[in-house]
Amino acid sequence: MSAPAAISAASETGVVASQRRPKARRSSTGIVLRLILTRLLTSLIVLFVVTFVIFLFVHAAPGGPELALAGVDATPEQLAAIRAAYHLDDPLVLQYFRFISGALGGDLGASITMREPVITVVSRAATSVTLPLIVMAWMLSVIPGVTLGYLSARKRGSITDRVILTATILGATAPVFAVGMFVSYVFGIQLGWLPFLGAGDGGLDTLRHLVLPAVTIAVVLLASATRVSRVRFIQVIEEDQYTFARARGLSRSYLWTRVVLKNAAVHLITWSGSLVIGLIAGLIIVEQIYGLPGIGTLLIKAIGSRDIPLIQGITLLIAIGVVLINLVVDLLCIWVDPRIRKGMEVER
Amino acid sequence: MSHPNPPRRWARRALIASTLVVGLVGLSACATDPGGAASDDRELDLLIPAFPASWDARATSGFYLTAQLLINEPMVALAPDGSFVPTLAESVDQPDLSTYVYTLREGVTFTDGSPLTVEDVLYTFDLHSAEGTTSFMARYMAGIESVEATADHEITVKLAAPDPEWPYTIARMGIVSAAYYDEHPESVGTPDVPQLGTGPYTVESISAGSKLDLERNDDYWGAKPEYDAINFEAPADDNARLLALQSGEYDAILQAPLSQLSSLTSIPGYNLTEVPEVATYRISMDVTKAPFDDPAVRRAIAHAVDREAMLEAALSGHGTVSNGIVPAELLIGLGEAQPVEDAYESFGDSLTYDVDAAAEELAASSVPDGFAVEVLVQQSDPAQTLMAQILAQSLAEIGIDVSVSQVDDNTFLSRLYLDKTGDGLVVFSFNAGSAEPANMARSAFTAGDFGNMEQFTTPAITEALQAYKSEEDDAARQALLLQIFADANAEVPYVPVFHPSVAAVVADDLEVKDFTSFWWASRIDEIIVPTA
Amino acid sequence: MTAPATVAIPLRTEKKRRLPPITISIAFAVLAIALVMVFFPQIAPYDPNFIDATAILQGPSPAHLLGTDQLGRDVFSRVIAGAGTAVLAPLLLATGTIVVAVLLGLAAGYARGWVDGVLGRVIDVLYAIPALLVAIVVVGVTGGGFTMALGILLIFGLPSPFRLFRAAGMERVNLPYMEAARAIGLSHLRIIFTQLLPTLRPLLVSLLFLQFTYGLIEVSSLSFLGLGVPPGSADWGRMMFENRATLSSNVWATAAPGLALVLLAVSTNVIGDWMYNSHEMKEKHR
Amino acid sequence: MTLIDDAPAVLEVAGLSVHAHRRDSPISITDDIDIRVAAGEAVAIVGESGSGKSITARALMHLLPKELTTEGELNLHGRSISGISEAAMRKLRGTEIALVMQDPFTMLNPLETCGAQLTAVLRDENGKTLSRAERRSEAVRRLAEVGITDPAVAQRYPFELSGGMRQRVGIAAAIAGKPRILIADEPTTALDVTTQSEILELLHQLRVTHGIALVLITHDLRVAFSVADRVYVMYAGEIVETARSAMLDEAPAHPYTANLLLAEPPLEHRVEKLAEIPGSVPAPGERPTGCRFAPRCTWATQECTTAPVALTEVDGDSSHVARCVRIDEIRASLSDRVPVIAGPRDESQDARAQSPVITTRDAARTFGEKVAVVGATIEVRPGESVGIVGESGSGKTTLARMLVGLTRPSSGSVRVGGIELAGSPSRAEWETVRNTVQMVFQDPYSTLNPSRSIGSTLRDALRMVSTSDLDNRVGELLERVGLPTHYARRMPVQLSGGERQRVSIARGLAREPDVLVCDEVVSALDVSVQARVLNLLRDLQRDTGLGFVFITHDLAVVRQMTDRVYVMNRGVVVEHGNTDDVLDSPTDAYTQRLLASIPR
Repeated sequence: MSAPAAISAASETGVVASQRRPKARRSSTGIVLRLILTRLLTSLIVLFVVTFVIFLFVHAAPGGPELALAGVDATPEQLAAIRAAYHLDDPLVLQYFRFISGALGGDLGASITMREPVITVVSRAATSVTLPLIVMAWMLSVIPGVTLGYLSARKRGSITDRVILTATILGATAPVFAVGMFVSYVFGIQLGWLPFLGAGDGGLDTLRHLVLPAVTIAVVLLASATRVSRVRFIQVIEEDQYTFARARGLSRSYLWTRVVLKNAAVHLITWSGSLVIGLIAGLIIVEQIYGLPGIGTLLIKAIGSRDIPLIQGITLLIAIGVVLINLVVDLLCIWVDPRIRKGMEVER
Repeated sequence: MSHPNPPRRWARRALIASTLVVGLVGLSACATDPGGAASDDRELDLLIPAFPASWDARATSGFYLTAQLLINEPMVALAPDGSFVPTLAESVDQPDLSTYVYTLREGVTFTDGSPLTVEDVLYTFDLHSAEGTTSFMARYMAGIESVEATADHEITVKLAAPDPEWPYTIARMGIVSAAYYDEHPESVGTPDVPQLGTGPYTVESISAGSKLDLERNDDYWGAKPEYDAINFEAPADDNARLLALQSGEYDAILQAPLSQLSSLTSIPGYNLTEVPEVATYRISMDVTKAPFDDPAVRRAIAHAVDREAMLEAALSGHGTVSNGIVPAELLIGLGEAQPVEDAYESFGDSLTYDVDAAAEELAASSVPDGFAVEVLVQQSDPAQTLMAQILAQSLAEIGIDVSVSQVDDNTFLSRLYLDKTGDGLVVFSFNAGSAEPANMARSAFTAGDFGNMEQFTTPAITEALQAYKSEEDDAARQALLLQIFADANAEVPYVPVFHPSVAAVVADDLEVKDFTSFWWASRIDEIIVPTA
Repeated sequence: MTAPATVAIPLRTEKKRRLPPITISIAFAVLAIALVMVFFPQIAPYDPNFIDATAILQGPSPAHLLGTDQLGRDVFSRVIAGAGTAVLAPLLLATGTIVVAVLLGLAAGYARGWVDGVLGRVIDVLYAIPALLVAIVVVGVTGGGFTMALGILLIFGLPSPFRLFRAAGMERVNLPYMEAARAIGLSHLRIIFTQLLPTLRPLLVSLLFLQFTYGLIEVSSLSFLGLGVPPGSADWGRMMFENRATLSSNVWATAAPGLALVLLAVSTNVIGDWMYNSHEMKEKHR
Repeated sequence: MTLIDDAPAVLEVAGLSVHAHRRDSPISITDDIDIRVAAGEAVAIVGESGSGKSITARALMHLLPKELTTEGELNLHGRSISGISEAAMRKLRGTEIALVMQDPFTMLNPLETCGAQLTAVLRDENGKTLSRAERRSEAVRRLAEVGITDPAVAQRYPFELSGGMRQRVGIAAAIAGKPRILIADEPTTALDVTTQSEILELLHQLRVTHGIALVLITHDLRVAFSVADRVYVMYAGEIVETARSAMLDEAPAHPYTANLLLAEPPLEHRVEKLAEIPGSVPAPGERPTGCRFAPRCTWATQECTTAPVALTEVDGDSSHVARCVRIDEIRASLSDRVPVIAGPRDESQDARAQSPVITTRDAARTFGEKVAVVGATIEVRPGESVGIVGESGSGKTTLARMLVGLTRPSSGSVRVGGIELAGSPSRAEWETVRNTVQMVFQDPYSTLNPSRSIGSTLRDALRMVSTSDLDNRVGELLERVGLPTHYARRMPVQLSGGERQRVSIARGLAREPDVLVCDEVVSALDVSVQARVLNLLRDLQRDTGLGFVFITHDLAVVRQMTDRVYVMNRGVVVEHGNTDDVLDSPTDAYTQRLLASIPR
């Protein structure tokens, strides 16, 4: 073993904390604010790029919303009139400017085919299906996943651990559509335990309809949650601080909550954030398999009918969702880890 | 046949079709059900192939009308047996071939209590025919010269020329409330602003694009509707619809996917009703595009199409192989059977599956060494894809290299209909919007029409189509149509493959009356009724 | 600060996430079978694309081990043929992603400065958008084919391997052996290729397997949505998509490709995981 | 055992063995360890890497990983604790027996304040947790006990504190439960010399004020002697010698102990040659059957290798035991521990006269807002050995890196071989710089590319001079640093730390530079290995006239290796001059403090 990393790093650059110029010491609120501002600024650029790229692709694609609106019986004159009515023949830059200036004012326009504001359509799909589905899947995976990770980490090397490990590799690798078909076939069709189609009639019935889709997503997430938490738990257990805490006679609950869980938290929070983001594509597939009228299905429909405002709106809202999740993750990490508050780089 | 989205938009005119109902092939499943009479709280839960993006009157056509027309009644309705029944109009008068006078029924109210007036009817006409309208029906309304209120309760429609299809158009036009549309500009038909009509049913709720629940309109002017409520649902695809029926929560599946009929009928407690559909799957060749501008190439391809195999693979045999692009029965309905049968038999000569003959024709063509071609098919209709793959295998034998591209409907329409950027070979399904025999023919041979994928027409054909419009004698009409098909057949611009069936699978305690290809244009509560 | 003591036997446990050896053996066996299918597709009893209208949707039988699909094609032969795209497309994707990620990542990690800044921001943008989402939207809208799908997955799959290699580059750039190479006077390019890359070899190999797994899942997910590969292709995802309507007639037409897919994905993941861990273990015990 | 025998033992270990289980067959890591600690006594367990001292420390606390099993009798305060349950042991940890670990940077939970960690184990008389106010005042009081008078520290997070402060907080946390024994596992190894002496003083104070017995685990005999009453010397998993500190220092009875003492470079005077111990410590499972030190022992004979050797009393003194069969025969020669003392340094006058190879003028370097080197002016002449000495953070490494062009000065001038590095040297000028000065790095484990063989690493360097006859030249280079030529085919993992460091020196020599900059080249090596590397460097200087810049924190190394020395503190050169002058009569306060801190 070489000299401890911290020391060699310090001697490498020949710097110790005491040599910082006093005036350079920033307040932690300042650092947090700066972090959030930078993050939001980058996010704005991200949103700008995303919407523009999608915008270009949709416009370059064959067909247009006018075909979906008027169908094959439409005359060329009729189609031209519709295009004009929706300003589809304006220069692209102008169209994009119109979209972005509307979006900045909170107005995403109206869906061409559905004749409703994009916000209304999307929020209906989100609140009735997609968000409950995400929350349900998240709860079905993260909580049991971390518990399994705990069991596995505590009994590492044991039979239990190996069984859990092997099972999680299977779960974390199986494509979501394969899992979806399996789950719906076995528990929906063959066993008939739960509904496997549509979103039901709202309320409890909808929740019942969301169980199998949520389980499908959770199978994948649970496996991943177990693996990630197990690895991180073991890392912390192998750290000196764990041994030192043990050597002081601290109780098992203290060791797990204040040492292991707390030190794993930043990692787990970051991970579960990226998990939700990675879940978006899986959501589309699951909504398709279970015939759920959520955002994914809406997006597929919008693509089919070239409903430009709706496609733009959905991708923008998804991107905003991603940005918000990242922001929440950052804030949670700042809250948990004082080192980030003080502007230090911390491995997540 | 099944293509959920977009539904039969390329629908055309009609005539009656009781002759068309070849028979109820309904599996006479165990008749143990005592079949209690319909009680008051009977609900009907239906699975239909697709939903429109919005229930605005302009955005609904084809299957969607099955629900739309229960809410917004037309002035004259098409009864399941094919006859026309005055509904919002008390009577219809036709002073000449191109003039119709409708007298509105008095005392009819919308479900919000407001009375139906001529203003509402005029508004509805305007909705569909105003310049730049997004209405699917715009083309059918294009022949209107004027629409006027000629009395308090009288509307007079003048057409520029006689149109045999007009009654069908009127039967598909549900009357909307002008005041309601004014009050909610551009948002009628959405979940928050559901449709308002005078019909036997009214909207209870629309949920997020895949469910529509209707409840009985207790103030309906006519006979008390059969069901307490009718609920429509449109699962994402054929597979989902099959699964849904298996769940047992539904009473019927309409326009059932044919490749799954065996699975559907194996579900206990359901019966199948299957009738021929007025629709045709055909392989069309764009005669303006090389190498399909060479008749020898077209003949070669015609001989290379294994139509039996296609019917078997694509629809599990639920249909009939046909030599014409219009079902023979439709023409027979106009008069004698014999001339039609003879003509159709002669059409078959160029359509025999004979790979050697195909190879010979190709060898003598402008491309004796074969060529490569891309075939576009619609993702929404798996049958087209299956047919295209069989076509590819057959054509490979004579040296034509076919690649199949599956595209969404929007791309399909835009590339083949608007931009004409296809390679010229298309597997294509084409449906009649009404039982008018000339409906499909006119579309197939009119330049610029979506139905004319081949871009094929001749002056003689155009002339014959024109003559048909003012011809009132059915036998003469039959002769005109047969002449058109014979002219076309000689040039082989297309290969008619088969006419599919149309099927409904319905629960034991219900029965299906007068099920036809056009079930969606009539009141569904009159087609599916409780077992007596 | 004098010599800290080394403990010959590590106090830390090494059973980090060791999988049972049997699992790893099975994984290698599955991979071997898949490779045999790729390189010797002639072992299939039938032409996987031969349409036989007389044998539509048959169940398993001695003639057709896994039955036939709705065009009468032999499912077993199609599963074998499907190994081709199932192995090659993700392999192409994984290799492409890694090559680009290595080049950009090392450039950013080694050079730092504005190169790092620009690349970092671009990668941040890519990271904010799930790859599969973009592929679904863009391929769905434009009707673009397999190549476009692979291209999008490659570009949007860059962020995590890029960050990995950037971190690896940054971590190593100030290590004494890298500095020694600079002090000796080796050129930057030479340092990257002779000093930096060889140390990444174990990482590259294991990452190839892991990226392969992700690629396989992504590509087949697109196929399952009917995007990417042309209709009728003997592609596992596509077969599941096309045959699930006939689940009640021949369940194997859907289940067999699904099973093959899951087996291959799990196997490559297990192998990649195993390689990554044994590499990590070596690092610790150097 | 004399005086201490009378005091009751707080800790008694008998026959403690630790085994690892690999592929069924157990491998012993430590064997038959007997340790006795009386109340209030301080004992030290001393050994090099691989001796098993840390394993022993953890075995005492029942803190070994599951893969390692223990045997033997452990008595805490007369009560057997061998094989007791984890729950029972937990009650004893912290209250009876406590542990302080080596690395203050990883020992504390980074996410909890120091105060919270200090008071985590505290309970009131009813076993209830303390109130917030109680915890706060307790924390402040406990911090004061370990010499931290600033109450604000309780609210700080560990990363906001210096290493020494963290170690104090760690000690405070360890003794919060008022244990009777404190095991300190290399508590000062990661710290600077000045801080080290403060921590050692603190441990001594705690013994006095709290009556805590101390078990100090260390590799450094000097540290052990300065703190402990008695010392256990461990080698290859067993105790080879035990004696009172003074006795061990004056009259070691085991060849290993004697060699260890001789290998340590003396601070006070220069020696001709440091004593080397050939070979390396055998790994567990590869230990010889007889005396484990025999293969490396110059006194070993046939009888040493036949059977395991038992501990025997030395000179009938029950407090002094050693594990050597030839004690009586070799005792005399062991005590003969004074090697040749060098005479007055033969100052090479001609070197003084020559113009310097390296010159810096007010060379400064900042990293962002941090100032590493405020401004250093040094000179290195041909064939001269110059030391740059300082603690961590003194800027010595940054200065060294500036000398070889790895770091550019922010301001000031650095001239190497006549080339100004502060400007932008051309390609050819860089070649000149690199032919003039080369560098050897600190960490033997990362100094060689793990994925490339020794041969290819050296070829890379040699190729920069000429591409001909590379293989032979690699062989020559290896021979120059005392390694066999077949090492060219080996990978770095197959080499020991000392061997790697020698390859690293060979690489530095490849371009035949005038000056070799050695950055802490021996600080990570065990004493016996360190001696060999230092001897090699001295030979190189003598034989080839190679100049050196020695970057080190170790004044003893400076004494042995350098002609002149620069002392750096906080980025500034505070004192410079002839090595003997500076070390014998330092003028700067910092240099004086540095010298005073060294345990003797």
